[in-house]
This record gives sequence, C-alpha cells and structure tokens, in this order.
Amino acid sequence: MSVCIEFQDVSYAYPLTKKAAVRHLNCKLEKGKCYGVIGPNASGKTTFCNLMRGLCPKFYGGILKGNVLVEGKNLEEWEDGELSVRIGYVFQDPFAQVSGIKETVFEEIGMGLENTGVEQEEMIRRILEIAKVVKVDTLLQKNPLALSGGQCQRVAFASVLALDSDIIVIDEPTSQLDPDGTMDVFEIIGALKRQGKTVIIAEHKVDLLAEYCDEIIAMAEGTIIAQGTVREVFQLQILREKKVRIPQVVTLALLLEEKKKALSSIPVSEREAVAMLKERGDI
Amino acid sequence: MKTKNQTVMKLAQTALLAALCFVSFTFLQIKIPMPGGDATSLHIGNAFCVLGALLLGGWYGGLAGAIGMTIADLMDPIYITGAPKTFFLKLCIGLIVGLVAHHIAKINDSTDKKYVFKWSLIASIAGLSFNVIADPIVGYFYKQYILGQPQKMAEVLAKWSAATTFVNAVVSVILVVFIYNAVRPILLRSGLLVSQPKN
Amino acid sequence: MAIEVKEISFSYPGNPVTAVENVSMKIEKGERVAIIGQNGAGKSTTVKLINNIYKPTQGKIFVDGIDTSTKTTAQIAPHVGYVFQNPNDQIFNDDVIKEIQYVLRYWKLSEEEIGQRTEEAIEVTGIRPYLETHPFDIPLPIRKFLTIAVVLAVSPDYVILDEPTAGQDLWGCEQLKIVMDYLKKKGKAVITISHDMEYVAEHFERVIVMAHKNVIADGSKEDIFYQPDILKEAHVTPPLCARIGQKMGIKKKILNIQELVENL
Amino acid sequence: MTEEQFVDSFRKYQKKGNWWCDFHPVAKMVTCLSLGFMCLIVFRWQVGLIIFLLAGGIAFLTPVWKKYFKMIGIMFLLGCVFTVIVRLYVHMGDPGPVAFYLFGKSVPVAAIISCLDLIFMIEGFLGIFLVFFMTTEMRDLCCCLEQLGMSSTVTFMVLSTFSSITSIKEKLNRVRESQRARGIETEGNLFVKVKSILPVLFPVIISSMTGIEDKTLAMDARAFAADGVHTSLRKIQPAKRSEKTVAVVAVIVSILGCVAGKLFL
Ligand SMILES: Nc1ncnc2c1ncn2[C@@H]1O[C@H](COP(=O)(O)OP(=O)(O)OP(=O)(O)O)[C@@H](O)[C@H]1O
Ligand SMILES: Nc1ncnc2c1ncn2[C@@H]1O[C@H](COP(=O)(O)OP(=O)(O)OP(=O)(O)O)[C@@H](O)[C@H]1O
Ligand SMILES: [Mg+2]
Ligand SMILES: [Mg+2]
Repeated sequence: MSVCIEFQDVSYAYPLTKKAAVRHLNCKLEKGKCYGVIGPNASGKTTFCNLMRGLCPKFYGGILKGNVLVEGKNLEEWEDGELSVRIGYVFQDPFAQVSGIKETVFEEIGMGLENTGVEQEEMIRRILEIAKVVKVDTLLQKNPLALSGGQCQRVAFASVLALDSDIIVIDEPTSQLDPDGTMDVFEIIGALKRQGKTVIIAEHKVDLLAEYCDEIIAMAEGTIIAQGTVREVFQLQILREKKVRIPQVVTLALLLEEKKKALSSIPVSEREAVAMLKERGDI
Repeated sequence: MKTKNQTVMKLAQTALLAALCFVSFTFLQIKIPMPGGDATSLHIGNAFCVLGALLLGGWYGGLAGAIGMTIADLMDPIYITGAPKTFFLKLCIGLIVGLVAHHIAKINDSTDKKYVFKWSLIASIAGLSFNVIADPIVGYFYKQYILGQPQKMAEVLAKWSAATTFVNAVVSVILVVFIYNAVRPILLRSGLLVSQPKN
Repeated sequence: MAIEVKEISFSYPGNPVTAVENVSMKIEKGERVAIIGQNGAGKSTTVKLINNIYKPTQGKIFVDGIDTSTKTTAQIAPHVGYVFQNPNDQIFNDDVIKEIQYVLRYWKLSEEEIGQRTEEAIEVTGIRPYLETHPFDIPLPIRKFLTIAVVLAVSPDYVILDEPTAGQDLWGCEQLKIVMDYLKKKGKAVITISHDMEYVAEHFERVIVMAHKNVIADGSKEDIFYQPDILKEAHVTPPLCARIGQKMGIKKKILNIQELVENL
Repeated sequence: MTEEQFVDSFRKYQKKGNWWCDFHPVAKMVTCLSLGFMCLIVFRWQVGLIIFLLAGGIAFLTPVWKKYFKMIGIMFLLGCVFTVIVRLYVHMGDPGPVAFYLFGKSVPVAAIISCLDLIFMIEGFLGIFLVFFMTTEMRDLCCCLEQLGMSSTVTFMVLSTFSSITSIKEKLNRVRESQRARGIETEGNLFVKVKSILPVLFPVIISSMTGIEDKTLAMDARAFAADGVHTSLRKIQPAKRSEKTVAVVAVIVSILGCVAGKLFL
C-alpha cells in the first residue's frame, strides 16, 4: 500500500512556548487505513493532527523542524486551497465550528461545496446524501446556531464530509454525544474506510477505536510511544506506565490472565471477547 | 496559506469588534436627552473601537468601530442623522490609536508588560482625546452646514456633547486599557495578534 | 433536607417548544445521583432549573424547604453549586487564586476562612501545578477542574456537575474520583450529568434516566442498567461489563470489571 | 414547510411571492439609499413626508407591514415626541409670527416648522431604511454584490458582523447565567448591575476573541481559501429591466430633488 502521510523526525513548538508540543515524530500513514490516535490530555494529539493538515506552522506560527510529507510532497509545496480540499479536518470543539454566516443547516453543509465551485444540482444531491448518513436530515431547516451540543457536532462532521476529501482527520468527534450518537459516528467512520478513504481519528474512547481502527498511534508527552496494529499496541506495558487509556476488554483479558484464567489471545472488541469466553465455555 | 488565513482571521476579528461596538453601544448606554430633540449618551462603544485598533492595527480597528457604531446609529432614531459623522470619526480614532500604538511605539513587538501598558494607555488617550475635541467640532459643523440646524442650538449641542464625550472617554480609556492588557497575553499565546513578533 | 422537584415544566424564552415537561424528583442530602439520557433530553435544563438560573413555568422546586421561585439565583448559589458544561463562560479573573476567591471575597468572609477554603479546593482538584498559569492558558480539561474548585470553595450542600467526564483522560477521571470522595466525606450531595456509563456505574448508587423531556426511570444502578428497553428508549447502552455479563448468561447483576472477572 | 419543498426551493430563484420582497436586492438598495439621502440632504418636511409616506405605502404592500408599523410607530413616538417637546421648549418665546400660545408663552411658526423638518427628515430616512432592511436578506444582497464583483472577503465580513451580533447577545446571556449561578448578583439596583458588568463582559470578550481562531479554521476546513470559481446554493433572479429602470429613476429623482429642494424649499 502507498504511503500518504509521512512524518520525518518532526518537532514543533507553538509560538511563545519554551517546551516543544511534539518531539521527534516519525511515522508513516498508509492510504486507505484507519488510524486511531490516543494519549492523555496535552500529549500532542491535536498538534499531530494540525501538523498533518499544515496548520502548524502556517496558521499558528511557531517553529517546525523536520519534514511532513503529504503524498510524497512537502507540505510547503502544497497550495493552500488544494490542501483544504484534499484533507478534511473536523476540529475538537464542536461549538466553535459553525461558520455563523449561514442560516440553515442545509446551507451550512453546502458551504464547502460552494467554495469549491460545485454545480447546484450536484451540491443538493451531496448535501442530502451526507445529511442522511450523519443523521441530521431532520435538522436541515434549523439555524446552525440553535443546535444542542450533540447536534452541532454532527453538523460540523457533515460539512467536512461533504467535501469528500481523500484523507479525513477527526479530532475527538464524540465528546458531546450520547452513547448511541457515538456509535453512529463510528459507523460512519467504518463506511468511510470501506470507501477507501484514509481516516485519522484522535479520541479518548479507546474501546470503539479498538473495534474500528486498523492501527493505533499512542502518544504521551509529545512523542509517539507506540504504533502498530490494535492488538500489538494495547498489550504494551508502556501504555499503562504512561497512563494511556486502554480498552476495557483488554483490561479484562489481562486481569483474567493474572487470575490464571487467560483467554486464547487478547480480544479487541466486545464481540471477540464474548466469542473467546464462550469458546472457553467455563462459567 | 498564511497570508490568506490571516486575512480571514483579521476580517473575522474586525467583524467581532464591530459587533462588540454595536452591542455595547446599543445595550449598555444611558441616554441623556438634550435640547433640540437630540441626545447624547453615556456609553462605552468607543472603547471597542480603540481596542480594535490596539489589537488589529489602525485600519481594521477603525473600520470595526466605524462599521459597528454606524450600524448602531442607523438603528437608533435619535442618532440616525449622525451616522455619516460617526463613520468618519470612528475611523479616525482607530487610525490615530493605530498610529501611536503600532507605528510609534510598536507595541506588538514588545513583550515588556509595563511598556505595553504605558503605550496602550497613551494610545487610547490620544485616540479618545481626539474624539473629545473632534466630536463636538465636527458635530457642530455637521449639524450646522449639512443638516442646517440653527447656529445657536448647534452650539448648545456641541457643548453638551463635549461634556458627555469627555466622560465617555475617561470611562473608555480605563476600560480599554484594562481589557487590552488582560486579553493580550491570551491572544498573544494563541497567535491571535495578527502581526506578532517574528521568531 | 432535600431538593424536591415537583412536576416542573419549562420552555426557553422565545421558544414555544417545552424543554422539560412534568419532571419530578427528590434528592436527599448526601446522596449521589447520576442523570443520564439522550442528547437534548432536558438534563442540563433540569439542573439549571434546580439552580434557579431559570424559573419553571409550572411546578415548584424546594431546596431544603425553600421555594426557589421566591429567591434570586445568587441566593440559591450558596446551597446549590453548578459547574457548567463550558468552563469558558465562567472564568474572568487573570489569576487562578483570584478566580477561586472571587465569590468568597464578594461575600466578605474572613481572610482565614478564605485561605483555608481555597487551599482545600486547590488540593482536591489537583490544580496546584497551574497556579502560576493564566486561567485561559490552562488546557481545557483542567480548566474544568478550576471551575470545580470555584464551586468547592463555595462549599454548597448540593453540587451539580454537568458532563465532567467529557474529554477527560485517565488522570482527569482519577482526579474526579478524588473530588467525589472528598464530597462524600463532607456529606455533600452530588448530582452528575454524564454520557460515560462506565463512570456512572462506578461512582453512583442512584441513576435517573431522562428521555423526551421527562424522567423515564429512577432507581439503583443495578436496576437501571439491567432494563434494556428503558436504556434503548434513552439512547444509552449499559456499561461493557454488564453487556458481557449478560451475554455470558451470568445471573448476578454485574457492573464492574472486578466482579466480572470473579464471576467468569 | 416539508423537507422536499425546502430543498426544492433552492432549485428555483429565491422568491417570497411579494413584488417588493423579490425586488432585485441591489436595485432596491440603490433606490432606497438615494431616496433616503435625498431626505437627509434636503432636510425639509415636505420631502421627508413624501418619502415617509412612500415607505409606509411600500411597507403596507409587503407581508412585514405589521412589524414595520409597530417599529416605525415606536420610533416615531420615541424620536418625535421627544423632538417636539424639547425643540418647542427651546424656541418658546422666540420672535416671529406666532402659531399659538402655550403656558403663556408664544410658540413661533418657525419653531413648529423646524420641528417638522427634523421629524420628517429622520422618519423619512428611517422609514425607507427600515423598509429596505426588513424586506431584504443580507445574504441575498451580499450574494448579488459578490456577483457584481465585490470580493468574497468583504461579504464574509459583512455577514460575519451581523451574525456576531446575535452570537454575542446569546453569549452575554449565557455568561450572565453562569455568573449568577456562582453567586454574583446581576439583577437588582443600578449599583449591583454596574458591579456585575466586568464579570460578565470579560468572559464574553475573551471567549469570543479566542473563538475567532476556531471560526477561521472552520472556514478553512470548508475550503474558503480555495481558488477558482465559487458557486452559490441560493439562486437570485438577475435584475429585470423594470427593476433597473426604477433604480435609475430613483437616482435621477433624488438628484433633482436635492437641487430643487435646496433651491426652492
Ligand atoms: N495554540 C497553542 N499555543 C501554545 N501551546 C499549545 C497550543 N495548543 C496546544 N498547546 C500545547 O501543546 C501541547 C500539546 O497539546 P495538544 O492540544 O496537541 O494535546 P491533546 O493531546 O490534543 O490534548 P487533549 O486530549 O486535551 O485534546 C500541550 O502542552 C498544550 O498546552
Ligand atoms: N438556550 C436555549 N434556547 C432554546 N432552546 C434550548 C436552549 N438550550 C437548550 N434548548 C433546547 O432544550 C432541549 C433540552 O436541552 P438540554 O440542554 O437540557 O439537553 P441535555 O439533556 O442537556 O442534552 P446534552 O446531552 O446534549 O447536553 C433541547 O431540545 C434543546 O434544543
Ligand atoms: Mg486535542
Ligand atoms: Mg447538557
């Protein structure tokens, strides 16, 4: 598979801060895979996403060392407009993401399409399609400023999805959502993956990440402490040392191991865990 | 991207300050009735005009004040006639503050709190004293020649408006210096001061 | 001594659709209650009514026997503390200590008392490393702890936390546990809104489920988390341990991982 | 409106089903502004009254007439009663032909006329201005101006100012709520209110300023920086010949009116 984003020894400090927010990042992200970025607060997840999108240092200022390559091309060589179409980015704070200049959710979702010069019929078709997927189709006529936190988050998600970017970066998309809403978001991410898109998602809800992601990138104190498949990463001792959250099913498996009731391997989803437990069949 | 994004950001900030001017003028004012069916009021709208100039530079700050206050004037039956005058005056305030703060003192290049405090104070005083002097004078001529009010009354109005403008200016200077110096460190950190020290 | 909510209804000004309808609940002093439910169910609205930020259009609320409709919000604040969903709406001082002490000074408490309360609040919320930082420079999840500290310093009998778990990492959850333990020790009632069922199952005895502007269930966590139809109606899923326990056909009502391990 | 109707409405030209509301925004703006400024410049009650009546007439033919007359009524009372009382008071006892006596003092005709001048200048301007604003959507106006060559950054700025006004008002309320919840009294006498200004104003300013960053990024995520043609979801009918004619006539009338008014009134 081809590499679509590559970090080569990247360090970055925000302006007027002494400590670098991230240090010596090295990683390769492949096309068509889903990556989960995990780590405690202030470990640099958002900064990692910003770097990928070129917002650090172009927008925030600050000092960047090393290279970030998107599809083999250094970030600086990318045109601004082109990059914003190529990489869709859903930001962390849902409340701040409404543009505020559109009066209905329908137009809010369509705004990106207007800016990229899509024809009207096509625009309407795409908005309706996305709205259905993200389950905001009942809100289309509402004012974006009068939405509840959860609804806001969905609309922000929808307006970025509408652009149909190849790479989608999502920073904590479920912080305000109820459990069902959270499941919906992950379902959508699953669907994006099936469409062959590259998805990078930073989240605290590791249980669902474990279920939906191909690979996990674990960060702590501004460095990548582990990268690999879900099963590999969540077994690592270092995650627990650095206080990175791990999925409950993994905790369960490890506890069972301690009690000498080990499962055949480490499960990463509820389904797997139940299957393994059933297979053992000793209640 | 830098240039383009920075413009969008500056525009968004300008819009925000214009809105703040509008809101503070419209909702936080005390009207004082005056002879001639005119009124002047105690308000802090100018503070945001000055704040805009300190944060965004003269042009944008002046523009923010001009737009915000002009809209506010247009929405108010008592002030509506003064709208063109307001636009011109607020723009000037912004330019003067910008000139003092950014061209003379270059406060955005400094990290010295005391220096910034001192110069933001001087700049706001400069801008608002201009207002204290110019508002009644421009108002006088504006009323007399453009609106054709009787001379005697225009004089009375000018005197009154000079008094309230002075009170407003004092309150605004205190407020703006306080707000600016409180807001600055936060904005500086999050890269919101558009022309920040090069590093 | 209790908060009694009696059949209240409320609609936001300028919005004819009611936000909550006929909600009743009673929360005793020292109790720990979690409110869960779908987005937009009216959870935040209900606690805002209890806090007297809004007055119900129908029904009455009594805090320790006082009818809230006869008081202002600021008069209820010493009894009921509310930590908002968004900390940015609350902070305005340029110094953490000043922020915590603002209301205490506003109430003209003695210097000694202020110092002691501040100290305790800082200790419990773990914000000591940030005392020198400008409040708006503190990372958002920790800024939330600052607003918690502000409420702890006020020391009301009822503490309401609106989604304290959103965006928190392990450290945050552990610190939150310390806060909860502290409040328990002090005999304060805690009312928490949360979407994190694991957290609810771990820290609360009683759970109130809200859906469609109303309370649809109220009971012990064992009861609630084992009633699939109610949970479904409220768009929540039970904690993972409960799900696995059920799927494995364990009879006992399991709610935490230790129990699950023991029963497997 | 059902969802299909709503979506369908974007396929056609944006219409309200009222000739004035659907008047091409730019033509409408030119018409109203020129008439308004004529009113301002001539500063005579005759002209003001005509414009005022014209505005009222137009408003009467639109669906917003109720709201319009309520607003203009309030403004009329507020601005005018005030003007009359104070102006008459100032001019009472002035020399000149006397209209009537009030409290034993003469009220000259000139005073009444100057009153009327001021009142109708204000009300004429305000009336035509309100009629324009109440029947025109800012976004449509901006969209049309954009088509005429105004840069999209300017439209963004204008729309953003208006939207910021509403969002700041909302934020003010929210912050006031949270400050009350922590025990700071914000209601009561003037002193209490003044004391609560800072705790309310400060979080509002800071959080809206820091919110700008997110807003800019949100705009960026919606490809605002993308080069090339921008399309628009809402379609506005190009100005008809009749609408253009009206605008041109209004401009000519205003210019002539100004000259004539200054010379003969
Ligand atoms: N705009 C900024 N200016 C200066 N420093 C910043 C900025 N944003 C983040 N930082 C700092 O960079 C470091 C990494 O922060 P980042 O936001 O990337 O963490 P995170 O893992 O996304 O945390 P969270 O889980 O809270 O979202 C932190 O120490 C933070 O204080
Ligand atoms: N300020 C407001 N003005 C008008 N309606 C509002 C306002 N705040 C909330 N609502 C509406 O009231 C209803 C209840 O909202 P509330 O905030 O209580 O929900 P919630 O249960 O806290 O949801 P969440 O889990 O998303 O925080 C929602 O339908 C919402 O749209
Ligand atoms: Mg983050
Ligand atoms: Mg809520």
